Amino acid sequence: MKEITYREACHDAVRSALLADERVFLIGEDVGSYGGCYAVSRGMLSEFGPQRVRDAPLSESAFVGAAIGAAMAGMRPIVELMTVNFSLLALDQIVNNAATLLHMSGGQINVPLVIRMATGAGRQLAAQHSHSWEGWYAHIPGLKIVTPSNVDDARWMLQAALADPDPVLIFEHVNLYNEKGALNESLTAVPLTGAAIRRTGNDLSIITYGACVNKSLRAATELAEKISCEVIDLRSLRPLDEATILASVRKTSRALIVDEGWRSGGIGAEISARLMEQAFYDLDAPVARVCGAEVPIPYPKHLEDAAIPQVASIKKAAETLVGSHE
Amino acid sequence: MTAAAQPTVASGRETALCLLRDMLLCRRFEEKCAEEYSLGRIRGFLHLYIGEEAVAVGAMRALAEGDAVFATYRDHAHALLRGVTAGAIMAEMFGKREGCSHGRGGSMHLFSREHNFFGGNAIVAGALPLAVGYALATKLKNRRDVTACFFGEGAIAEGEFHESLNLAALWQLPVLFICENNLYAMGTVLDRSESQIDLCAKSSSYRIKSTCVDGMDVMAVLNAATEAVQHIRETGAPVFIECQTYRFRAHSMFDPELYRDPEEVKRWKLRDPIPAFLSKAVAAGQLLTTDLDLLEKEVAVVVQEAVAFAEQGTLEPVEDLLRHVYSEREILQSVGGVK
Amino acid sequence: MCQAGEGMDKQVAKDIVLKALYEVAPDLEGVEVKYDADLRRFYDIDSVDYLSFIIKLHKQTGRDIPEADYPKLTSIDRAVAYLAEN
Amino acid sequence: MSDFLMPMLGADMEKGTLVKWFITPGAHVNRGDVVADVETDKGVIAVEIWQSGDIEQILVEPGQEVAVGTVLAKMRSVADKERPSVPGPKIIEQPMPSEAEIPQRVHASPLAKRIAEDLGVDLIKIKGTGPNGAITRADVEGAAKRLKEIPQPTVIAEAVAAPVTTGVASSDQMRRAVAAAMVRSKRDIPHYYLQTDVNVQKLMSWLTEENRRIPVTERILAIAPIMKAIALGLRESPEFNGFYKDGAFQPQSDINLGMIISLRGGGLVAPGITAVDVASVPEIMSRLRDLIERGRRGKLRSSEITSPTVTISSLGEQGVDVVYGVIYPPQVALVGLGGIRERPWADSGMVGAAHQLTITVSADHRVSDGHLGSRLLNRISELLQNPEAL
Repeated sequence: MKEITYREACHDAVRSALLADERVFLIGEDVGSYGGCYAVSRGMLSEFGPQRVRDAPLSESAFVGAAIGAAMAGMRPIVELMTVNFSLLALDQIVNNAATLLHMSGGQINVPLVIRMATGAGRQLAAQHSHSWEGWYAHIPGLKIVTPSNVDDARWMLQAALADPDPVLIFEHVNLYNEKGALNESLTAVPLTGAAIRRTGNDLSIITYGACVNKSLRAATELAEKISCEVIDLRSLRPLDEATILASVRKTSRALIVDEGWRSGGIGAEISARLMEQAFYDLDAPVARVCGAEVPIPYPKHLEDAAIPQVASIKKAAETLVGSHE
Repeated sequence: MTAAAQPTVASGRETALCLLRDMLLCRRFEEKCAEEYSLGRIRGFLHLYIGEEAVAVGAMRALAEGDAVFATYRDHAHALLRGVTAGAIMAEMFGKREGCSHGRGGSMHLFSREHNFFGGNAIVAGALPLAVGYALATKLKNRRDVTACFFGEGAIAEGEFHESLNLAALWQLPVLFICENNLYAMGTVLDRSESQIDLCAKSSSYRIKSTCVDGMDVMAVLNAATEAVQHIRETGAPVFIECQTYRFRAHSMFDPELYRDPEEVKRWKLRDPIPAFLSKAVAAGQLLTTDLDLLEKEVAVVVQEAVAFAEQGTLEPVEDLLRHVYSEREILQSVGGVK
Repeated sequence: MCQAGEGMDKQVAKDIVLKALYEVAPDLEGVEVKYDADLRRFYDIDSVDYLSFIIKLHKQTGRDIPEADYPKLTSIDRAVAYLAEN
Repeated sequence: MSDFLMPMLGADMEKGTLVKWFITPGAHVNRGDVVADVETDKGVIAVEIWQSGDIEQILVEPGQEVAVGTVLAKMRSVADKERPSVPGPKIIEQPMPSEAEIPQRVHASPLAKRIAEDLGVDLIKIKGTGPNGAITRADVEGAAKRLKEIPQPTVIAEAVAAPVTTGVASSDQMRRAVAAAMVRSKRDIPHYYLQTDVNVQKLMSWLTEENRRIPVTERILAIAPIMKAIALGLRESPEFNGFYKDGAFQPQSDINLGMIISLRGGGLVAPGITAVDVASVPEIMSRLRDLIERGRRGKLRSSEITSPTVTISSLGEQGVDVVYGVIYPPQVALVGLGGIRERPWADSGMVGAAHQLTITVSADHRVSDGHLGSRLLNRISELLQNPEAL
C-alpha cells in the first residue's frame, strides 16, 4: 500500500497508457506546456513530444470532433476537457457523433474515444465552473459514464476505458485531485462498470458516486452507533449496476441517494425510479435524495457548501429515513 | 456496374465515358429515389443532389481507394461514386438490413467502412472536425492518404467550420475541403447569411490554399481536385475548393420553394452539367451522341436492379432493436445494465 | 402454449378447459364431471366466473374468443370442440 | 391502365388539397412532368408524374382535399408497370383513459403492507414510527405479536368470513354466522325498501361495442359500470355510506362496495372493493374478478371482509327479478340487483322492448328516510344512462 493523491493516480494512468500503446495520444487545452489545468499531464510533453501530447486551441467542438475522427481511424485518443462546463461547447460532437456513429452505421464504425473532464463544485469557482453534468451525459445511449471516486479507480479506470471499443467519459471531481488515498499496489486492472460496496450495513443503503462517496462514508461512520449504513459507490452511471443497487436495497429496505447534481431530472431521479419499478415491495420508507440545490452554484463558501451534499445533510436525511424506532 | 473510385488515369474517351456515366447514374438513381419517396417506400428526409452531380463526380475521380470521404446528409451520389452499390444504398433508404448501414441510418446516414466512406452526417458542419481528426490519425500513422470532406456553403456560418480549418492549417493536416456552394442553406440565400460571400477569402485567412471552380463543369472540378490532391500528398497541407453549383430540386421532398424565383431555377437548368459535358465532349471528339443512349440503358438497369434488391431486402427483427448502441462484444453486458 | 389455428389436439383442449374451470371454480374439484352439462346452470358458474373462464382459455391458447362465440362454449364438451376446431 | 396517386411528399404529410391541374384528359405526359399543384401544410408543391403516357380521366377536382395514396387520375402508361399500392393513412389509436388514482389512506411502506398481508394484520390499527409517522416493517411485526392477546372486534361480516379465510369452513359454521348476523340486522335495524326499474339499453349496447373493441382479457360485464354508478350515487348521498355504531351513524369517506358471493358448498361471503367511486370501470372489473376467484378459493384478506361500507346483492343470474336484501350490520344500506332482461318499455306513448334492471335499496330508517333513498336510486338510474362517462 502506497499513499498517493488522486491527481498522481490520474497522472500515472495517462502516462502508462502513453507508454503502453502507440495509438494513444493526449489532446486538450493546455495539456502540454502548461501541464494540464489540474496538473495531471505535467512533464508529459517533454517525455512524449508534441505529437502525442497535443495542445489544442480553444475550440472544444473541433478538437473533440477531431479526436472522434482519429478514433474512427483506429487511434486511441484521450481528450482532456479542462472542465465539465466547457464540454457543452463540444456537446454536438459528443452526442450527435461519438454516441451515434456506431448505430447510424449499422455497427460498422465504432468510436474508441476517452474523454476525461473535471466535474463538480466545492472550490468556489461560481456558477460557470461548478457543474455536475455526469448525470446529464448518463442520459445518452451510446456513451459510457464513469466516476472514479478513489485512487484505485482513478489509476485503473482509464486503462479499462481505453480498452473499450466505445466512447467512455471519465468524470474526475475537482475536489478529489488533492485527496490522498492508499493505492492498492496488487491491482493491475479494475472493471469499467459495476458498482462497489464501500461499506456494508443493514438499515439503509446510501447510493452515491464521485466526491460524495467519501462524504457518505464519513456520514456512515458517524451514524454507526445508531444506524448501520451500506454505502454503494456506483462507479459507472451508464450502464447503471442495477443488480448491486437492488440487492442492497432489498436487504436494507431503505434507500438514500446522494448526488451532487441538481435534483430535477438527475441521475438520482433515475435510480429512484428504478427502485420503484423493481424494489417497491421491498421498501420500508420512501426513497430519499440529497442532491444539489436548484440554484446556479454561488461563489461564497457558506452558500456553496449549502448548495451541495455535505456530511451533515446526508446524516440528517439518513436519520429521517430510518424514523424514530431504530 | 459500380462507379469506380479510381484516380484519372486516361484522358480522352475513356475518362469522358466514365464521367458521363457517373453523372447519369447519380441523376437517374436519385430520380428513382424521388419516385419511391412519393410512393411512401422511402420515408424520413430525402435530400437530392440533382443538378450538383459534376461536383462529386469530378472530385471523387481525383481520389484514390485509400483516401477517406466524409459527406453531408445529401450523400447518395457520394456513396455511389465511392463504390457503395446502388442496391445497398436503395435498401438503406427502404430501411432494410441489407442496406449499407443495415437500415439503421436511412437516406441521411449512408456509411461504408469498406469504402472508407464515413457518411452521411446530418448536422451541418458536424463532419468537418471528424475529417480533421481522421487526417490527424493519417498523419500520426505516417500515411499519405487524403481525407476529403464535402459540405455545403451553409456550414460556413457554423463555428465548427472555422475551428476545423484552423486546426487543419495549424497542424498541417491532409484534408481536402470541398464546399458545394449551391447558394441556398435550405431556404436562406448566401448573401443573407454571410457578410463575406467570397468563401475562398475565409479559407485563405487560415492560410489554406484555396480555389473556386465552376461546379457545373465536371472537368473543371476534376482538374482542380486532381491538382489539390497532388498538393496535399506532396505537402501534407490542407486545400479548400469552392464549387459553385445549384440544386435543381427543392431542399428536401417537402419544400414548396418559396424562397427562390422559378426563373432562376430555369436559368441554372440551362447549365445542367450532364448535357453541358456531353456537348463539349462530342465537340472535342471524345464522345458520340449515341453514347448517351447506351449509358442511359446501362444505368437504367443498375437503378432497376437496385430497387429490386431493396424490395427483396428484409426488415431487422424488433428483438434486435437495442443492437449497435455499444459494440457487439459488449452488447450482452450493456443491455443488462442499460435499458 | 398452443398456437392458434392449427386444430388443437382434443386431449390437450380438454386439459385446458378443465384446468380453467377448476381455477375459476375450485369448489368443483371432486364433483362428478358432466361433460355435456350447461356450465352456468349445472355448475352454477355466474357471469363473472364465466368471463374469468374465457380469459383463462384465451391466455392458455392465445386465441381471441369474441363475445358472439360465448354460446359455443356453454359446456365442457362444447368448449373442447371449439378449441379443437378453431 | 395505371393510377396517378396523391404523393407522399414528406414524413409528416397525411393529406393534400389539389390546387390546380396542368393537364387535361387526353394529354400526353412524360416521366418527370409537373402535372399538378398540391397544397400541403407546408405550402403549394408542384407534383411530378413518374410514368409516361396518356391521361385518361381526372378523378379529383381542384379544391378537393384527399388522403395520401388517393387516385388523382387514371392514365394509360407507356409501360404499364405494376406498382405497389401506397398504404392508407394510419389510424390513430385512441389512448385508453387513465385509471383513476386511489388516494393513499394508511401511510405504510410497501414492505410493511406486504408483511401485514402475510401476517393478517390490519394496518388501520397500527401507529407508525417511520418517516412522517408511516408504518414500517417493524411496526407491523410488533403489532402482529400484540394482536394475539387482543380480542377481535365483532364485525359480523368478519364472523361470516372467518371460517373461509382459515380454510376450515363447514357450511354449518357459516350458516350459523349468517343466521346470527341476519337476526341482529332484523332485530336492530328498521328496514325500508325502495325499488325502481332502470332502462339499461344504452349500457348494454355500449358494453357490446366496448367488448368487441378490447382484448379478451379486458372484457367488461354489466356489473362493473353498475357498481361504479352506485358508488358515484352514494358519493352524493352520504347518509347510506357508513356504519351505525354506538347509537350513532358514522359516515365513511371511502366508498367500499361489498359483493355477496354465494359459495357452491353453501354459505356467503361479502368481500369489498375499496374506493369504487374513484376506480375506473376496467379496474373495478379486474378487481371484482380477482375478488370472486379468491373468494371461491377461500383466499380473501381480512381487510376485504371488513372494509365494505355498502353491500350489493346481485341475484339476477339465478333468474330473480327483484331483490329485497337484509342489511349487513353495522352498514346502513344494501343495494339489490335483479336480472337484466328485455321487457316492454313505454316512452312518449310508445311501447317498445328495452333491457331493464330492477334496482332496490334496503336502508336503515334510523339514518335515512324514503325521500333520500329515492334520490339515491334516481341518481344511480340517471348515471347509468350515460355509460361512457362512468
